[in-house]
Amino acid sequence: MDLASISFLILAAILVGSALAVVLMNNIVRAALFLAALFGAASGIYVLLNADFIAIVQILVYAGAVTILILFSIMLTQNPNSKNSNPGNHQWVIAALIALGLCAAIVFSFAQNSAIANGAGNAVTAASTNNTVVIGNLLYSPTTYSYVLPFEIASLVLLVAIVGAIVIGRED
Amino acid sequence: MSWLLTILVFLPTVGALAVMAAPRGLSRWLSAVFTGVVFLLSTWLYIGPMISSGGNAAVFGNVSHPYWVDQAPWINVAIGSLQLKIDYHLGADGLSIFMLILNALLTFLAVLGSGNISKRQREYMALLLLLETGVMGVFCAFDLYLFWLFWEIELIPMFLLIAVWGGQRREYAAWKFVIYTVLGSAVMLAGILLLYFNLGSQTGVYSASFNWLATHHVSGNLTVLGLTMSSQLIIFLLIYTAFAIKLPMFPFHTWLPDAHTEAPTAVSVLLAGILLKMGAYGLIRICVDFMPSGAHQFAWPLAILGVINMVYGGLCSLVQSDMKKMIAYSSVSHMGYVILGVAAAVGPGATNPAFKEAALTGAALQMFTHGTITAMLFFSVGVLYDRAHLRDINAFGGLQAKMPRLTWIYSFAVLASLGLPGLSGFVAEYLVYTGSFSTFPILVGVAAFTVIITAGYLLWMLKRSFFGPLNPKWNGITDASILEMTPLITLAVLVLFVGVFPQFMINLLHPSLNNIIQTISGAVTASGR
Amino acid sequence: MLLTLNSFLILGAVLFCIGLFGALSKRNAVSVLMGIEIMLNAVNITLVAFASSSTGTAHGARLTGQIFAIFIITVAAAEAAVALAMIIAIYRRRNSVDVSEINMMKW
Amino acid sequence: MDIFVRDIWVIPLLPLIALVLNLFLIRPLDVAYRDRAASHAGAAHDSHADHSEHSSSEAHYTAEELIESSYVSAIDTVDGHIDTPAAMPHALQTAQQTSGGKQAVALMRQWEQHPEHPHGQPTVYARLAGFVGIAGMFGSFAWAIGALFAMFGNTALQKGITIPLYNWLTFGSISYHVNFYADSLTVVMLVVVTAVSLLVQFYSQEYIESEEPRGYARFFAWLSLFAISMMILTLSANFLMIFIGWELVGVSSYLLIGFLGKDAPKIDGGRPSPSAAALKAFVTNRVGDFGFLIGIMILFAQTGTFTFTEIPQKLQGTDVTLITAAMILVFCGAVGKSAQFPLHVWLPDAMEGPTPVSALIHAATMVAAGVYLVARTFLLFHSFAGPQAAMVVAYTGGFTALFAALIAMVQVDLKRVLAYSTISQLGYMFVGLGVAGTDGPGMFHLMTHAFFKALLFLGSGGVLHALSGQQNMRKMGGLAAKIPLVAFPVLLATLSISGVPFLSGFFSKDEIIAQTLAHGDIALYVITVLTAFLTAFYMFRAWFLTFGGKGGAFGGLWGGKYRGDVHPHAPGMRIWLPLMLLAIPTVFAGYWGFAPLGGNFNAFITGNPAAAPFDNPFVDPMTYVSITLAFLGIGIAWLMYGMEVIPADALTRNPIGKGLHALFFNKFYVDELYMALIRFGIFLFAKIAVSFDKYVIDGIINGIGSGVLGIGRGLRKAETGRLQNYGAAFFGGALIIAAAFIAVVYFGK
Repeated sequence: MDLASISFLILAAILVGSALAVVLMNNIVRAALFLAALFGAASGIYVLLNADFIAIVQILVYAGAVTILILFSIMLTQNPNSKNSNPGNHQWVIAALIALGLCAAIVFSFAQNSAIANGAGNAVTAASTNNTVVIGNLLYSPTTYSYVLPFEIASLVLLVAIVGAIVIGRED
Repeated sequence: MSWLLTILVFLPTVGALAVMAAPRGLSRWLSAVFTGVVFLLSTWLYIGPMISSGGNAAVFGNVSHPYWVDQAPWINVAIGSLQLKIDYHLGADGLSIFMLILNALLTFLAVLGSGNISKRQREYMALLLLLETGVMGVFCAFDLYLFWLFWEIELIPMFLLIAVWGGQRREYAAWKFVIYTVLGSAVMLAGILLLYFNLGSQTGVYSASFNWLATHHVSGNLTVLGLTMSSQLIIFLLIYTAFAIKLPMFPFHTWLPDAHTEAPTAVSVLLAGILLKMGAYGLIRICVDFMPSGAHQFAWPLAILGVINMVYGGLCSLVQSDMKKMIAYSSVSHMGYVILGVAAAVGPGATNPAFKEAALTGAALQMFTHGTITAMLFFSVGVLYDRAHLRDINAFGGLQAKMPRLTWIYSFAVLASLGLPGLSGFVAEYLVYTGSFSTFPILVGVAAFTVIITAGYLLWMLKRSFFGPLNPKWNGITDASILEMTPLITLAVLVLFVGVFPQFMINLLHPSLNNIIQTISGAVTASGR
Repeated sequence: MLLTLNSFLILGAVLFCIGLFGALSKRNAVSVLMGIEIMLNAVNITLVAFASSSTGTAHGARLTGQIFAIFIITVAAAEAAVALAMIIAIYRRRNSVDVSEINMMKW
Repeated sequence: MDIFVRDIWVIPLLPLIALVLNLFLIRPLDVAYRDRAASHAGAAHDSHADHSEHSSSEAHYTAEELIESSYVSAIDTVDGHIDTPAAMPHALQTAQQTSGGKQAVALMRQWEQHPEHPHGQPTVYARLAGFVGIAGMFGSFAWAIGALFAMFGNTALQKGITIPLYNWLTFGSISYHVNFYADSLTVVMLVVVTAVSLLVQFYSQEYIESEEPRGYARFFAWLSLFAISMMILTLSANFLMIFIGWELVGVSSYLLIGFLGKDAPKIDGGRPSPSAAALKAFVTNRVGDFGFLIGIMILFAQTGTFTFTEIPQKLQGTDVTLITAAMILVFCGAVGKSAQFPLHVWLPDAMEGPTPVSALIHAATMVAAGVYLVARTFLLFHSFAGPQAAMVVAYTGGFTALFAALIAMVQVDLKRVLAYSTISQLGYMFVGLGVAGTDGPGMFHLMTHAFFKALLFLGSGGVLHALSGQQNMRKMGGLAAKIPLVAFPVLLATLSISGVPFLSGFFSKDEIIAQTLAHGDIALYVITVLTAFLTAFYMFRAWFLTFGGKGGAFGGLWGGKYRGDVHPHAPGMRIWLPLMLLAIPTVFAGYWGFAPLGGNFNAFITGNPAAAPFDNPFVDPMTYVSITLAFLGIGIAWLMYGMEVIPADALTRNPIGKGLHALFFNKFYVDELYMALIRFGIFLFAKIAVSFDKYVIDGIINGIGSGVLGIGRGLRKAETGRLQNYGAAFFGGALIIAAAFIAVVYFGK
């Protein structure tokens, strides 16, 4: 068992554990904090997958911005009287069954799929070059094959989202 | 390419827009002007060819070579082996011209006769005009998909006209009408697609144009639900379902009494005068002409259903106490003549094709006859209803004393409806009877029973409402006004004229119908039956 | 050897299902949102894993998955912003963020 | 002279012109003028008239009190039972069960006691309408006489020529022609029709003036319409045209019977309302037309033509049974129109029309159309159809003749006696057509009967006119002394119909009786002779009850005790002059068939100069049997009603006589039977049909509808509006699909 595998196992354990904590915690603030932990562990996974840029973005956007947003909204909407700030609803049993079933189905499919199951040879390969440069080219290059147009559209979406969020959240 | 048909179809739409745009007060006059212009233009459909040919009626042509054609390519998609070709193809031969003029006339008269509408008059008039577009389209579409399109377009204004301006149970009636009809058109679309792709794969030419369909018929068998039938019969049944509902044929008729009873007067007029004719027109133009051997195989059931229609409708009329409902059932009875005539035309026993043509002509004339006469009946009842707000036959009595003009014209319509010679009803009935007798002697014998029932219920109604001592309740009732009499008198003159000189009507129809008869006999000979 | 594609995919699937459970079973709107975030992350992991195991040789072929992940992160951020704004707006109206009570979406 | 035949279309054209003028020019003027005059007059009497009307309406009913629907149905109920006097109390009871019905019956009784007699005079324009109608009719009559004389001695014309008018329709080899055909049969019929029409129209001027002055112009228009229809029927060259004429006379008859359509049923007189009578007449006729139409269609399907002259050629070699069936069906039409058993029920009711109409349509012309139809298709009946066809004709006629005569014996309504006598005499004509070798005897009786029966009806009209509408013979008596100008011609006609020698009725009726014997049909002979006896009896019973009676001159023959309460007023010249004119053919028309004086009606009607004339009745010993019976009938009537030496109830005192009297008086309960048939037959079917519609078809439709709605209502519960439920459903669905996929892909192998 090499270091990479061990770190994968640890990260995976943190991920699954904090995800379960997020959905099972009775206190929503704690849940949100576990969510931050989850985001951090995910970025570790990206590092393992040689996706440095994604890892950084993950920390910036998720662990930084989204977690803060969520915490703020919890703060703004928290009902001080309730003991259980993160209750489940009536259909949690069904939801659990669906989630378990889906999980089983997906895992079963992976296990059965020969292309993936026998894909030990196609293991995650070590990066030879710096991914970030290539991503930069792929995203922004105006001349070669690139995602510049979707990128611009995504920025527009962000703009709309910002405006929308302001409009919706504004106090009348 | 003359554009006349296009103008006829879409001028009412323009009119509808104009009515909506114009001030409220103008809507009646504007719609009268538009429908009037359409009517005048539509007469050119008849007069034009007559002038250009010097009075030779053969000029109107038949389904393969109609006199009037407007054609433009519209949709032409080929996805792999799937070819979809829909042309904007309008055409009018004698049979179409006949119905187009009738439609233009009746819509015009319906607009004139809608003076009593005060609720949302502008929208009402616009919908009447839209209805005219739809129906015009049905009668001159020469592409099967286009036909189906117009068939659906007509439905929307009709639904709204019943549902908004109708009587007490208007919503029930409107929904019943729509659901029946939509069910029919869904099945018809299935039939159209089946026909189009089957014929396409058999001939290699994918076309839904009437010219093509009239000269190339589907052959072979199809298996549906484990039942193997000739494909013509299946397609015939699918498409005919829509027409049977519209006609309406027993047992698909129950929407009619409700729709008629609830609809406002002018809409009842159009419903009876035009919409039912769409079913009859479709039966003759599409079912018989494109699926001749399918129709031939279905001739016996068709004839039996026609006779059931006649007798059953008559019996139901006999015990109705609502005047409009009674007339509605009489429509069922009268449309039975159309079915019987068509059945005789496609039926077995090709002794003398002249008999078959007589029967088919009778059926076509019955369309005209019923359209005009029932329109008169509905207009008259409308006059009465506007004054009394009642339609119960037994609620009146002795109205003759107070309403001589209405009594006059109503009696005229009643006599025409029961087939008095000298009026157009007689011509149609007589042709159907004499033409179909050699094909279905026993059935026609049973059907002739209708002449007694018809006289019974119509005259009994007259007797109860108009004759006898005056029911003192109606001492203050006033007679029909000149404006109300205008449509009635126009129709009366027409009915009388056709009754005495039917030949000009026959000349108009002859080229189309003769062609159909030849198609049938060709198909029957080919199938060796 | 644990670093096969399969392990990452199974990890993604498990995370996705946990997130799904959260999204479906929580009353608090913020909690539902958090579940959705977990699901998005799970998908991202899957995409990046696919990208890393890709053997394609064309220009950028091995990084397409990462690009997708970037876009998802972008949109998720936007989504979080809007969703939280909506949660706050709803809270102002009804003084509650219980999704079970929000049932206007019928007829 | 030939022009009168070749252009015979002038005959219907002239009344047509009159009709159009009257209907579209003169009557509108009349109405407009009348309204103006009324408004002028109204200004003066307004307050008075208004007041009286108001008070009367308030006294007996208020509009609100009448439950509108039961109002008409009450009248309808009474109408439905009215010609079955036995059922009347029940009908009244039924009608009175509802409050509206009670009001209606009360109202009807009130109308009956104070019949609404319109006052006032016809306007100038109305009178003009009368003149126009009469002028048109006179032209036709003159033309018909011209045609008659053109035919005398011209065998070619007698055999018939076709006068093509225009082509109605043509399809390939078959045509529907509108053609006229004129032969001797046509011309005889036309002369009868135009002559009677002319006189009746002349007569109507005075009659309608008092009966319904407001409808004066309308009445003349309808009379013209009837004349045209009858002429079309007579002149028709084919079954199409004859059917057209057939239906048109039917509708004219409908319009004319219903002319006094605003009248209520007369409950105590046992008389239906005119509108009910008109309805009954039309529908009963339609029953006959139903058979007629099918008969026509059989012939048409066999031959492809409607033309009378072509059908025989094309029928060669056709199955005789089929032709027999066709001809019997055609005869059904004649049964309906000529009021033969079992379709005779409409004719007595048709007497609710104005009396001139009864004279013209329901005695002389239209009811003879059936006879004319059989005569026209005589060749088909006798040479192509099997002998059964002619048998059916003869026996229907014979049975009807006796049947109607029995009913006529006991009726008390003057017009009804005449109506049943008409039915009976028409029966004779059918016997003549059924047994004789030519259509001569039947047509001969048709002609003579037309004259004397028209005279009788017009005479009864004179009586009604004099008595202000009283029709019950028990309220008459001794009128001969009061209105001799009416009585004298009526006496001649009564003698004629009774078969008194040397009058026209004797010659024609005796010829038919002789033919039955010559045919070797003893049963028919007995029937016809017996009917002759009964005819003489009931006609003179009617005569004595009306004009004679105890205390009159000649043993009660002329004048006597008057039993009525209305003072009889003498009619004017316009009423008695037509009677006098009709008396001429009543007496002399018979000599056309009297061989010793050179009359050979048979040769003329068949167009065959060699045809044997009718036998001289006076050399045949059997003739004296019928003459004796006729005088016996007259004698018994004289003794019973003239001298009253035998009490009138002599025969009805014993139970058998009483029962028979009730049977005859109620017309063998045929009306009741039909009423029951309609009520429990047709209407039952109709109600079943409607229920089928309502419960089965609509039940299925509405069932489907509510089923779909119910499913929708159930499914709507799934739409909670909660996002998480939707999410659960979505992913649950995904799970199901995934599971299915796995099951198929991995475990399905």
